[in-house]
Amino acid sequence: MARNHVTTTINGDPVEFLCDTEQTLLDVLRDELHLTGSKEGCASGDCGACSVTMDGRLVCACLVLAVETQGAEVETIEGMADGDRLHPLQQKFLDHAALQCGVCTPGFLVAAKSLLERNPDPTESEVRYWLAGNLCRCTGYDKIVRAVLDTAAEMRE
Amino acid sequence: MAAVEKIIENRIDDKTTDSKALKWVGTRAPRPDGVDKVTGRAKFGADTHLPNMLIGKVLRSPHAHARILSIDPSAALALPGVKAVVTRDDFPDQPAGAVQPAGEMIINYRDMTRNIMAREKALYEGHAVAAVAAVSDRVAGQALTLIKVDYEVLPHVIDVDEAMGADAPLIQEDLITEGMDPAPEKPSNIAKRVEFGHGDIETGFSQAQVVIEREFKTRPVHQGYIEPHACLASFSEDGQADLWCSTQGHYVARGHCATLLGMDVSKLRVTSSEIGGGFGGKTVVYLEPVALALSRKACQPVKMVMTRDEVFRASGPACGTSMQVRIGATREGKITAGDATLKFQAGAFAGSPVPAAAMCAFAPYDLEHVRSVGYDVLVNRPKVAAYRAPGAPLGEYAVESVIDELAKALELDPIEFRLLNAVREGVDSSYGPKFGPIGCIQTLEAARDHDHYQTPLGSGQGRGVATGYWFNIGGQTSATLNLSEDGSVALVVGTPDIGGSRASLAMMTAETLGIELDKVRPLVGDTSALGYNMLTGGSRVTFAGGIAVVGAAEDLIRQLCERAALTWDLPLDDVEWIEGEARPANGRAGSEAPMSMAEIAKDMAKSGGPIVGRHSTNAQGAGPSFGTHVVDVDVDRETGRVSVTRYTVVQDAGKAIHPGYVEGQYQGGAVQGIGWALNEEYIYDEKGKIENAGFLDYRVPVCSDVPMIDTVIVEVPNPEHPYGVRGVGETPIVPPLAAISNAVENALGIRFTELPMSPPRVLAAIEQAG
Amino acid sequence: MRYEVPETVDAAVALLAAANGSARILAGGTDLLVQLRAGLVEPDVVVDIKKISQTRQVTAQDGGFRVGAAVTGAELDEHPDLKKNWPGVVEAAELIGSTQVQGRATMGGNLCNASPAADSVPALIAAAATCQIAGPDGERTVPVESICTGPGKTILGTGEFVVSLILPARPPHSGDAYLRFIPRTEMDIAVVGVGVSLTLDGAGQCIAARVGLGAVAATALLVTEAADALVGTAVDEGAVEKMQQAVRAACRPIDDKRGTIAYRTQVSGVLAGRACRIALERAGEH
Amino acid sequence: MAKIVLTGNLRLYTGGETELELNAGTIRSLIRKLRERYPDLPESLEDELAISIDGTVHQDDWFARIQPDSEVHLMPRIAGG
Repeated sequence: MARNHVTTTINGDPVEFLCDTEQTLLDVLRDELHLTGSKEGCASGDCGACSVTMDGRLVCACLVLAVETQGAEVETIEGMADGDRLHPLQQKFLDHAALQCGVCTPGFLVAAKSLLERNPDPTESEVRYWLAGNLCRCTGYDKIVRAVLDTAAEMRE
Repeated sequence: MAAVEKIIENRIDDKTTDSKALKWVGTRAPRPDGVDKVTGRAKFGADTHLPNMLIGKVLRSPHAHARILSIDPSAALALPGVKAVVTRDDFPDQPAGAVQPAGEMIINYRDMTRNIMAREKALYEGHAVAAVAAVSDRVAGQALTLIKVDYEVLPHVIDVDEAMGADAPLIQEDLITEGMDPAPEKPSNIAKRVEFGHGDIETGFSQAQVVIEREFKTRPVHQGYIEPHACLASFSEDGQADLWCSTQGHYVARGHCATLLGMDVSKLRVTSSEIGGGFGGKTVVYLEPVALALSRKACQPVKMVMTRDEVFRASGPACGTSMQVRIGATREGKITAGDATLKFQAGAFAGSPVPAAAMCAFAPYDLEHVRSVGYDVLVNRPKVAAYRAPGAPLGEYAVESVIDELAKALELDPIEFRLLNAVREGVDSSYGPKFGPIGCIQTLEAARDHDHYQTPLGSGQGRGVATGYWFNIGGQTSATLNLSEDGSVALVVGTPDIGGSRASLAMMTAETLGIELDKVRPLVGDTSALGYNMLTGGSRVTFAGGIAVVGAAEDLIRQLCERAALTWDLPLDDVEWIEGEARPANGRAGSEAPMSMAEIAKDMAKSGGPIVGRHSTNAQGAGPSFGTHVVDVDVDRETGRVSVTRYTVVQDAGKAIHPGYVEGQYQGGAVQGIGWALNEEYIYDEKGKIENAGFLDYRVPVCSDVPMIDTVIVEVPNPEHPYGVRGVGETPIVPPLAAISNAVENALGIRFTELPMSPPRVLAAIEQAG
Repeated sequence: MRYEVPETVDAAVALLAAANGSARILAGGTDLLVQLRAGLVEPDVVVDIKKISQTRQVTAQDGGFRVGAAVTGAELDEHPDLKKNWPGVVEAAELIGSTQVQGRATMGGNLCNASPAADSVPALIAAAATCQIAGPDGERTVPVESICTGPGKTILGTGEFVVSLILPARPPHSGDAYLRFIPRTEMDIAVVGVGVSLTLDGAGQCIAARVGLGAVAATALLVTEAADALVGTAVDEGAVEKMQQAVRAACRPIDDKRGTIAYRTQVSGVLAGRACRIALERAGEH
Repeated sequence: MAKIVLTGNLRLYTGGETELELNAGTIRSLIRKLRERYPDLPESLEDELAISIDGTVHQDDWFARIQPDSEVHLMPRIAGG
């Protein structure tokens, strides 16, 4: 069976890969490109651990066929820091102890970044609803929400 | 040596007299694994790849209960790309009655080998029946469809009360109930009866003016860690093997796997990956021995990762229960007797946490007459696994619900009623031993005095309170401090870091050594790097690991002082370790310039060679932790939806090494409890199959479901720990079930005795109440 | 499994027709990928319709809107005119899944997946929306309520697909609303969903109404009796109560893991009342 | 002599006895003496026990000291999540 040849951009870099049609973007990121920062928690779009952006839209990589990324711009957690400078959200998550086991953290960060790009001054409720697709079982969400709100406040300054 | 002991003693005094003297302990220091986790660099169970790696997949029983007549893998093996198939025939049977201590649990390996791969019967839907290793996920999946299994479907039972009935299908045909006198002659699904208590409950009830008795029923819930079970096994032709896996205890996993595969323990090296949540669910093995068996057969590395569906069908869960509780009190509010009967679903194999539940049920109360009886009952569900304070949330849900009703009947404030009966140091616990220093009263008082409890409720809202208890544990723990030539140290521990323990252990190390925190690099070593380590669980790591790292730091200090003494040509007694440097002491004070760790390290080759601080211990004296939760709810009377509007956790930490991660434990436990109370449950069809094996319909709380979770850290130091630590991870999940149920009662005037309080149940109760 | 990404409606129809039933249409993929992963569907070819420009645009048409079948929920939210005219429809589409799912999920997919609990469908039914369907025999236009025939089943024939949804022009004093019940605040499938659309006259009398009902039968329902209870009234409490009774009477739900018959029936009336009041308020504003 | 309290199901092996006095300086010695006194105690007894000496809980701790006036409780081993 012929595999699909895909040319795409991931975290600003040109990437080419071959994939089966049924392979998701998450499968290719993790198993072919070894970008394992995006996590598989459910493979059904219910946990958000594989959150990435595609052409600027927040999506679950498990709900995108890899072949659909032809010509697209994909951003993953691996592209969030700028060289050795953490994104303010990454720093605030550390400052606020907003992670425990850390497996949901990449998804939360990618999702929160997408929120702040659209809404630099979200309310607590807006943060909570925007992040409702990202499950965290360790923190009870409190410190995550605080970290996002604090980042937003700092980035507005 | 004497000098070192003195320093440690001083530090303990510092803690109790002036906590400001501590430089790291009690601060919100950055966590050493943090950057890896916010950048996606951290490697979790499924994140490792090896050259020539195969993918393993499990064929699972579609039946809740079935005899396995035959398994024919020939067609699967003939499929190109399939490298190995394993079934029950690939695991040696384990002797009957062989129980062994393995980590924290007593393990029955005869049961465990049957749980990881069904033998005579498949005992629950999702039970592993065979496994394949193939060149790709797709080929492995295709191969599964080619394995022919001939089943004889048997009647099944999933409800605990039905399973205890005389006519229930027997899950294990030869099971005779333990703990009965006389022992029953006929087999049943009741694995064990336990009883705790003291006094005479009927005498106690005869002294009561108010007696309330209720029956409760709860559904099983899953730990719900976001990372599915995952491992990578690599077996060599010479019988040596490596295993990478997401586990709460890689030493414990090593022991289980070696036993199940019949190999020398030391031939297997296990490396724990970063672990994406466990909550008790990753204290046992599922995929690991299967991946090793496949790798042994295929002579290639085999990676196995559960799907979320498999996680729900074949791992965890925590028990469902059926419980009766009766409590009596005088009109003045003194509890005269408490009696509980707790029936817990163990799943397909014996071993529910009902003993712990029976011990914890009345633990917050000082009772003269108390009895709690527990039954461990087999059903056709996955074998239960530990879930945060295993068993305690359930027994205490029932007891704390009745306590709340009593307070209402006696027209007493629920916290004051609890305070009238609460345990304090020196009181006999309901399960036996006297309590040492504990913080039960302190958490109740702090909850009562908290702004939350003092703030009037909004219209239609309800407020609930509950208190919870967990023992906490110690156990075998090792730590090594390797001094580097520049004076920085590598701290190697053997307990997987599930929520920030590298931070807390490094902080205690730096504190004891008197050095900068960033000079300590903490790592979790593999099973060959250190002596034995019990798993991460039971809230033990900051307690027992703390004792180990402080011991290793003391050992390092002793050697550093020795090198300084040799260098200065002074007796060891005339050298002391202060603020991270060796100084001449006693009459020699000031005779030599102090030597820092870096200076001693620079010349360690010349002064005697490498310096390694070590400590191995079987830590004893874990400090129990009490917590009191206050919660406000709003109930939509037309749809039955319960919304949590405010939540406060008050808990005794002993000493919070890193307050941020202590608060995180409190908050996370509370929100898991909210899920347990309101929406989480396994739903089965009439054939005994799970209908909601996914995060869509197994409803863990999402971010928009919950409010901020306030926390109050009470610190009643544990005298058995150098910094006073008790352990905090378990207790936060104990009070929420009752606290929320009590709040709903307060809002609606309806007592719920069933969990979860999902909207259909709540609306039905509202309509019934008219 | 082959992947095809046609750029015209005709090319898509040709691919679908050639596949002779073994093709699946990929719009947002939020249902299709889950079904593929679970092995529920095994198509020979996946036809991605997102490069067909008509499926990706929201355009004004005849005073109403033509919404491409593959426009995502997130994109609908960014269309102020559409939101102003059909707030209930946009809200319903936005309730589908998480923010991540919103980045992909489409109303066309939500409809053609034919789940009885699809959030956007009761709102589209209440809005009297129609579907523009392309196929080997040309185009046809069909009311939304006629598309689904049962769980997972539609009237679409071989080679046919929904290109766009048409929302009619809004008379003055109109308003719509959609509410659903889920156990959590997000991330669940609707246990009950109710869409209500109203038009009032200048005096506040209801002159037109439609009520769509989801998750209480094998397909989403248009409940004309419920609408009839409102037309000719001032949408007062008595009329709303009658409407609620009609909604409950129309329910033919099942007991399942998401809700009971009794619960769904009871709550459908509750939500119908609440949605009606919101629609009324909106009608008063426009 | 230390006061020894047997909780849970241990009474099934002791003819119903739940409290006794024994001279035992350590947990190991205590277990040996209990075995002598109650031969029915199961082989796996030790592995299934937690032992509280004056309120401090010990698990797998043979040489923990028991004072002549200690109060010792034998109870099931405690695990965790």
